[in-house]
Amino acid sequence: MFFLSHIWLIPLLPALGAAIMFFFGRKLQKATVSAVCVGSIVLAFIMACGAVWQYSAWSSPGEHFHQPYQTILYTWLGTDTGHLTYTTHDGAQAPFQADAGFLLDPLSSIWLLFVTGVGMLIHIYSTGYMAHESGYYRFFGYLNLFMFSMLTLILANNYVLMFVGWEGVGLCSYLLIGFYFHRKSATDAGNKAFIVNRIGDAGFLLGMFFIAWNFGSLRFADVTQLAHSGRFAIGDPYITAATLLLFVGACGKSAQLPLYIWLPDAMEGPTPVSALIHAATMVTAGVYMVARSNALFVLAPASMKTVAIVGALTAIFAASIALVQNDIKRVLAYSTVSQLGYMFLALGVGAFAAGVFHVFTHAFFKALLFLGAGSVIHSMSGEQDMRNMGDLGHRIPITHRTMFIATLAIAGIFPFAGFFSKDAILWETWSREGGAYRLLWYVGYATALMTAFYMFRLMYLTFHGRPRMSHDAEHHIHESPVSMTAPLVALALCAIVAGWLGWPHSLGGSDRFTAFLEPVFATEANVLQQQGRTTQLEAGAKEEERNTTGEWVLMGLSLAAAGLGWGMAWRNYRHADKGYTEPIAAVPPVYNTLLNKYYVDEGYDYVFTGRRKLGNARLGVLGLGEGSSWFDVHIIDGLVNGAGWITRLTATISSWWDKWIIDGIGVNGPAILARMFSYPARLFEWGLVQWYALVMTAGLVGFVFYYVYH
Amino acid sequence: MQNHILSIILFTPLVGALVLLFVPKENKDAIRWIANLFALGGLLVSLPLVPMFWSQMQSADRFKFIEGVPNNWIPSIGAGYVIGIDGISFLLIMLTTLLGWISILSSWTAIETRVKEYYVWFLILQTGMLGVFMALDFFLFFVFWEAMLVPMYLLIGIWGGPRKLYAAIKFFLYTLAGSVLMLLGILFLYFHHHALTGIYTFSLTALYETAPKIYSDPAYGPGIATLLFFAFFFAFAIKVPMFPFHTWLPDAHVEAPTAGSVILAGVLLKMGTYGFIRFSLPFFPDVLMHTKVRGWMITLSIIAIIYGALVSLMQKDMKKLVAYSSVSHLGFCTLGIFALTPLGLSGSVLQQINHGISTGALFLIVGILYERRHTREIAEYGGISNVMPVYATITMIMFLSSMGLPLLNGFVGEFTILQGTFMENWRWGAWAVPGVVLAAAYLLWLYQRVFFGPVTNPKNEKLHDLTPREVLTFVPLLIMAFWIGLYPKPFFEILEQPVNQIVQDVRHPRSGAAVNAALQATPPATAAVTASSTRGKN
Amino acid sequence: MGALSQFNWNDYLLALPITLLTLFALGILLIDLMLPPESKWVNAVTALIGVVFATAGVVKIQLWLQAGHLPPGSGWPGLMGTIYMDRFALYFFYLFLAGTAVSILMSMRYMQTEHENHGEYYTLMLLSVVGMMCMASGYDIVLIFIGLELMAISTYVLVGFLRRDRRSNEAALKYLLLGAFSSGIFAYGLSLLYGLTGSTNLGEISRELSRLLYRDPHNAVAIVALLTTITGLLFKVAAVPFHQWAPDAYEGAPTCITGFMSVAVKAAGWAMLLRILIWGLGPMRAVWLPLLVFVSIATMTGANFAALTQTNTKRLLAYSSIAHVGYMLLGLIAGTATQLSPDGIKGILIYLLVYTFMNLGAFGVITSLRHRNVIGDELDDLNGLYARAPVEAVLMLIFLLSLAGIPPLAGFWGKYFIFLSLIETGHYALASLGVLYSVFGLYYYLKMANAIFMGQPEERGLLPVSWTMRAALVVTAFATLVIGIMPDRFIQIVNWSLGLAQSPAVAKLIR
Amino acid sequence: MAPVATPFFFYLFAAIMVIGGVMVITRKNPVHSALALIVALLAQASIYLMLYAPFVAGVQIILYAGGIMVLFLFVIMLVSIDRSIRERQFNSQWVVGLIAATALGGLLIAVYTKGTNIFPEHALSVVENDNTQQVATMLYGQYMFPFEIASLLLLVAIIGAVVMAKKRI
Amino acid sequence: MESILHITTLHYLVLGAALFLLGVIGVLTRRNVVIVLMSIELILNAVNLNLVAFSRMWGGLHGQIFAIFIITDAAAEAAVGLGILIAFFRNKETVNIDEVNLLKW
Repeated sequence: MFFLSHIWLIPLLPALGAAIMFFFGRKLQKATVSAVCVGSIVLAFIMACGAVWQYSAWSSPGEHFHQPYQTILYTWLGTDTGHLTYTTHDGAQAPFQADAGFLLDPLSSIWLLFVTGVGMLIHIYSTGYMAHESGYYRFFGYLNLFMFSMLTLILANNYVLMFVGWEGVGLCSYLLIGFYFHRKSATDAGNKAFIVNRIGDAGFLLGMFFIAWNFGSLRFADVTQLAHSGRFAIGDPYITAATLLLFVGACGKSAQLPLYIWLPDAMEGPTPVSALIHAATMVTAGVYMVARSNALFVLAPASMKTVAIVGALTAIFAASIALVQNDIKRVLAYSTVSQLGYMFLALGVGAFAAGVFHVFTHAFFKALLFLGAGSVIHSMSGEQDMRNMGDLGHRIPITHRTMFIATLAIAGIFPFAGFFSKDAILWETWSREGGAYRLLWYVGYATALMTAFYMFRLMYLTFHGRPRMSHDAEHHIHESPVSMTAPLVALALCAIVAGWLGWPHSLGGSDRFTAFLEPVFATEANVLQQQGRTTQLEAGAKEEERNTTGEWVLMGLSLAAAGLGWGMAWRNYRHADKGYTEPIAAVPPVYNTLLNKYYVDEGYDYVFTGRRKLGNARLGVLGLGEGSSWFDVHIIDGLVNGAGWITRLTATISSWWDKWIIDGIGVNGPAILARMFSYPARLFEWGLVQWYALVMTAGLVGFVFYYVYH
Repeated sequence: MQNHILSIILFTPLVGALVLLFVPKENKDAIRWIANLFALGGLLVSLPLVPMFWSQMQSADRFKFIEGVPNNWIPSIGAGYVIGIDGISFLLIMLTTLLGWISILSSWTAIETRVKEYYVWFLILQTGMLGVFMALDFFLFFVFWEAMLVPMYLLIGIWGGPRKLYAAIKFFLYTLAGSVLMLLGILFLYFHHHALTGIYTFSLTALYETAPKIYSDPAYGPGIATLLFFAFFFAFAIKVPMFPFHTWLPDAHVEAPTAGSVILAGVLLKMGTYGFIRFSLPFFPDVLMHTKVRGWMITLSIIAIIYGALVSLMQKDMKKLVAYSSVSHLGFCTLGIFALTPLGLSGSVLQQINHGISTGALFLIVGILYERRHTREIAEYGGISNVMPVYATITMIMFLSSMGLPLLNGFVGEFTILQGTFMENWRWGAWAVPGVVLAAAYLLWLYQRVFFGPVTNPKNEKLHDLTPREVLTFVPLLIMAFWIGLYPKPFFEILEQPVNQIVQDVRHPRSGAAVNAALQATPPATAAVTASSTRGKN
Repeated sequence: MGALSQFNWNDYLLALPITLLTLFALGILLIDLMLPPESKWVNAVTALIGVVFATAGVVKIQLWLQAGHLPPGSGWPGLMGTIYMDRFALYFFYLFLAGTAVSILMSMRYMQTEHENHGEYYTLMLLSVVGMMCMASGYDIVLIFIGLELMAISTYVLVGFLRRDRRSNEAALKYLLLGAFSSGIFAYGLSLLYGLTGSTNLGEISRELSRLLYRDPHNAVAIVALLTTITGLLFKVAAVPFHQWAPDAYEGAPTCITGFMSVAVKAAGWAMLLRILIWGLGPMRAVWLPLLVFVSIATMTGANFAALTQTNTKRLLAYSSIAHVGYMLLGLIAGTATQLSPDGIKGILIYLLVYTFMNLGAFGVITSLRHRNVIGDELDDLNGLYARAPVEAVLMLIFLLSLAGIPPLAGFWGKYFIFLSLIETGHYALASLGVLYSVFGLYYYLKMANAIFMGQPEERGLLPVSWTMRAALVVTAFATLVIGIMPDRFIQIVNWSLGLAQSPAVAKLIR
Repeated sequence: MAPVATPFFFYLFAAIMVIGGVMVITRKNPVHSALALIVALLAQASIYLMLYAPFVAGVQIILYAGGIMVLFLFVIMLVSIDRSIRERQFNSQWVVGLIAATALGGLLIAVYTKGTNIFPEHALSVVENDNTQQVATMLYGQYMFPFEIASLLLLVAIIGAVVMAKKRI
Repeated sequence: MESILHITTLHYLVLGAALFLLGVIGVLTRRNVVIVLMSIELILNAVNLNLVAFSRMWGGLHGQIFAIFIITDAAAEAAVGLGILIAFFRNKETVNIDEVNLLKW
């Protein structure tokens, strides 16, 4: 059981790599850097495979049937004695504890495998892609740090440790997006990513607190067990709040509406980063977290609905933007957002397994697409605009072919990976009871159509049609080195076969993927059942209700959509030359809106960040900051000093006064106060002795008068 | 040694100051060496305290290593040289000795004029701060509290920036204004104690017994108790500083020399929070538990968190930015305190330590740049990470620590505070959370403007990276940041007992009957006095 | 006690310090005639010896009193009832002598620089101490009045001692005119008191007054008598609105005399004020207590505000000393508000003790700034003092902080007891006001500290400071620190002087 | 044994005193003022006599009218008064001063006249003929100490006057 | 009529008050220092009048003794005051009191 009991080594290996880079990286050869960093990931991958393998043996029928494997290194937050307590919702005292503990179960196994696997491939790819960049060690250090964070996120046995990974991946995303820190756009994008993620993280934090408040623990095992115990009613407001807040976190991390804005900008980072972080792994953390909390979500139908609706809207929203984008990576970015929407749609309708399945297949084909795009960019010497590409197919054949496979997969063409996962989602949505869910299905369906269209548009614009690049660039076009193409091929293979794991029952398969995840996911039905509100029988009946025919019809429909999209793209872009026309451009308002991404960024800049001014007024956070600092300097300081209002008042009355205040020492309150009161007090003493005597006499008269006639 | 460890820690810096007095002031290097030696010595003598405290941690005594007996200093008024520590003060003392050493080390090249004086005042300041954290006699506490203002005032005033006079005076006046009111409060408690027991004493443990009774005392009642609470509140709130008493802070920070800022942010601000924990909470439990009072405290804390962060966002001066960020961070600390839960309280203490480490480091960071370029305008910089990569890396880590990234120290404190507060009232926790987001915003934006991009200003091209001495100043801070981030358990264990005790005091103050019973149990001589003078005035 | 018309040998003893001082004063006059100009310092030394002898005389009286086992709080009516020698008086004797000794030390170099180093200076100083002693120990309003005048007239001359200096002239003239005017009013009040009671003895006056007030609680003439008397008293301690002479006189006088006035003369004024108000006019407490509340608030307010923007250090310290009077008046209010709490009076006595040292120290430093053509009393003259005289600068910082009441310096204890008594007697508002004004005070003290430590000196080179001045400064600084850090002994002394029995609780603690 | 026509003489001397006082404070020439003061003081001495205080009256005449006023006259001669005679005699605050002083005097008089019975009205029979002896007994008896101090006071006055007035000491 | 013709202590008191009033007026309004000093003498004389009258009223001699002391004091004050005035006059060539305003504020 070496691998299983040393499961904590999996995140630690990349951490070690990162630490080595941090301390010694600058002095190391590139080869050493590659060896250390790639090596650590390879080791981690091997460890991961071993661990999953041992886990499946460990949890097979018998003693630990369907149990997660946990190992706790030490108590991270809080004390062992547990005397540091807090009061939970029901008034009990719960110990404040968070372990540095790791957990392996089917859900984390899946993530573990594809994260280490894809990560490994991308590391290898990067050795080629980044070969000529300065800061090579830095890049790999960050990548390893990212792997550490991501693996911590996946393997954590409690929410707090998960949050560590959660924030860690955000940080690495920030660092990697801003890798080219000379470019302001890159650092801007990095900041945006981090801050938007932080907003989500804030939600996550609060969600965590709600959970702790309700359950008295933040361990997944405890929470799940308590949630299943029936102590909490379905629709419990605090659990709804908790899940909604968790979902806010997921929105941030997984780029859902309205927090998706950072992801397209994140393409400023090097392409392998986009592939690893912003396509395959990090962005799916939100999905992971929601799936991980499924026991809670099931208790909160309102949250489920929210997740589903947000997911569907994101899917179609991002897809529509992707229709007209010209930057190859941006198209892929929006496509990622859209696909993530799909995943949330699945989660929201309760099809957790389908959602996870889509994450799994998506990881391969989307990573492949990005890496392919990277290869294209690499061959084009950095050109990313598809309007300047064309006819690359035969010049970089491996890239072309692998990317084509990925496109087929994402478009949902049978029997590529995407077909199975997407179909599962659509089917689950359709078969979900309640009219509104049908609406979501329509949205999903439309998205599928768009997906096929924009992906094939990308393919045709890039690899077919007339070459539109400059001669100089054309001259340099070359296929990428083996270190880059090999991962492409490997991923292409996965993009084909990954879906077969979940070959549906309706097509005569056994859907082993869902079966594998079965023990992790609760459904509303079995919650109800556990709470004793429905009988075993009813639950069984619902299970049996699979309408095989209906499923076939839907499959046909979605295939038709994919075909339609492909066809439209083929018709429009097959022969694209310079100055080709976009079909949507026929309706300029729509086209412009889409091209400018619904002006959302601008809106944010105006309203929320305050980066742009509306007239003279800065709005949003920066405006608030500006206002606050004005307030601080002028009002609070003034008020506290006791003379702020005097300053203000007199400054407006007379500019002379203003000048005097600003020029003199009088900017500050005390001095003004001093002058206001001190001079009269001193003028009282104007040097004439008889005046002094008069004051004395007057004082005496006053006293006598007061005391005698009072 | 065991019995006098605290005194040794307390007076080592003072001895250093005295020794320095006899070094000719022209011999600057000798002065620097001696000062550093004593600062390091101060740290070293405090290190044995760690195992010693650890071994005594589980003892039931509230305060450990008590030295001196009550009233041994000025018997005629009942003031004594009594010092002792519990977990909270232990941590703050260790922080003080560490930061003291670092600040003095960091001043090696920064201070060129009047070197001798500088170190003398600094070492005196060090003793003053340690005294505040050790005193178990209210009077002794007050003396240290005030005495420590003077060296700080001079440090700002002599070695500070262009508006140093203004800043120094403002600092001094604000703090003094708060503390004199506290003095009145102390005197009231003193008489109240006398009225109940017939004994005039400033002993903290004695006042713990009687002060909470003011609230339910028919002769005084809640009104007076609240008034007293506010007398203390102003002193501590100004020191912390809580919104809206914070305006001295940016000025003082900006004008102070680097080491001064480090100490100011790292230790001096903690005196306010420490005061709340040590005095306000056990003295006025009923007042604090009053919804309105607590509501105000919490509101002010939350405003400080958000407001401080917002103001930071728009600062053009790096040091000012860091200063305002302190307001925000200290908002978390006070929030944790007034949540009045063990969790909030221990988080608050931890966060105070964290703030000392992170913000201390941030001021060092700004100071290093200032020393090279003599400006702190953010606009003057850009692309620094090109020329100073090591510096940029350390800065990044410290920024991350400051914004509360997990596995670094800041997160542990903030998380604990937030959870503690949330469990008390989820709305409070919810309001405080945006501060976390804003912290990321202002720090990252600062980082971007200073470190990223190409080097646009030709003056920045020739900057040299950190010297080994400068790196050395950061090493302990980095180690602490990672230690607390990765393995905070020892800290929680140290805090466990005192925070539970305090919360116990606040939430379940001993009933009047219990106190009376305790008084009855005292020797007959005291009892007789009690009988004769209790309620003498009524 | 009544008037003891018998004159016995004890009375010689009681007059011993006064006699000694007079003898030395006259001796200086004679010696001065024989001294060549370059050895005028002998005058000062003689004066110092005189002070030492007088101190010995006071010690002798103290020992005699202790041997007589008088009950605490009571004294020995001597010299046919005109004086009342109790611990209170002895305390003030020591205070006057200490202040005088330090002032003499401070004067030596200064008067030389001014070319006015005459024996008369020291004669007048010693004679004014005689007057002070009469004020502190006098129990007959005639003696008190004559003592007051003796002190006052000596001081007028001392203030004007720099005859060639216009400011000194002017200060003396103003001080004299106002002093004489206030003495007139004071004497008028005393005459009314005599008219009301038929006696000049304070004890008799007190007894008759209470009888009178018992019959007629709102006796208008008594009120007028009280108010006119109190005008004179408040004038001497410089309380608003009778304070205006102080800044002018302080500024114009030779700096060492300013110091002398601000401590010894002021202490004498306080001794007289306490003596008359508490021992003599005690029955009228209901009238003067609210008056004092008003006066103390006005004093603190006026003085603190006026000092804020002051640029002349002597004047600034003058205002500050007025402000301190305000605090001390608070102590009087608290100390007499109820019969139970003597802490306020205790506060005043401690205040005067520490004030003697810290204020003299501060004036000493300013005195030492006078050299060649520099008067040295402007704030700018303090600029960069640290560079020119580091020891003096640090000592000045100690004095200033002590004046501001920062613990653990002596000045804190004065304020401490006063606020203590205010809290004890429930004057919370007054206490808050007082402490806030003390923060105010810090502002102008810091202005001086700023100049000293952060200003740039106009002149280079070290400031010449004579060893006598050094000695004076060291003594005062030492006292300031010692009283600050180890106040217990001094608190005991004050308790002793007030004849306070150790309260059982405190006694238990000491044991 | 009350003196004859006491009211008449009282009012006469009182009038002389008051008129003299008024002249003191109104005359331009200080010499005139001094002379007026002497007249007032002499009138006051007479009143002392009426009050059976012959010794005080004597002192008043000898010391005051004889000594102090001569001193005044000397000084008036010493300092040049020509300029001050030609200038304004009253300062700029004289109206306020007058009002304040009058208010004070008015208050005093009002207080005295309202409370006539405040003072015990027992005109004791004093042995008039040995007034001087009695004064001497008290002065050298009960008031011996103040008397000694008064001598110091005069000493101080001498020293002070010498120090101040002499050009070189 | 009775109250006017029957001379009581009150009459002396009122006379004293009048004298006092005149003295105060002189102090407060006259510019010439010499006259101001004389006004102070008036005030002291008012006191003396009171004292002697009270002395008569009480039948004791304390008041008279006090009056003698005050006369002594008046003499001393006058001597020193005039001395200071002379010193002042030497420096400033004036005896006008409102020109004595070097020290202020």
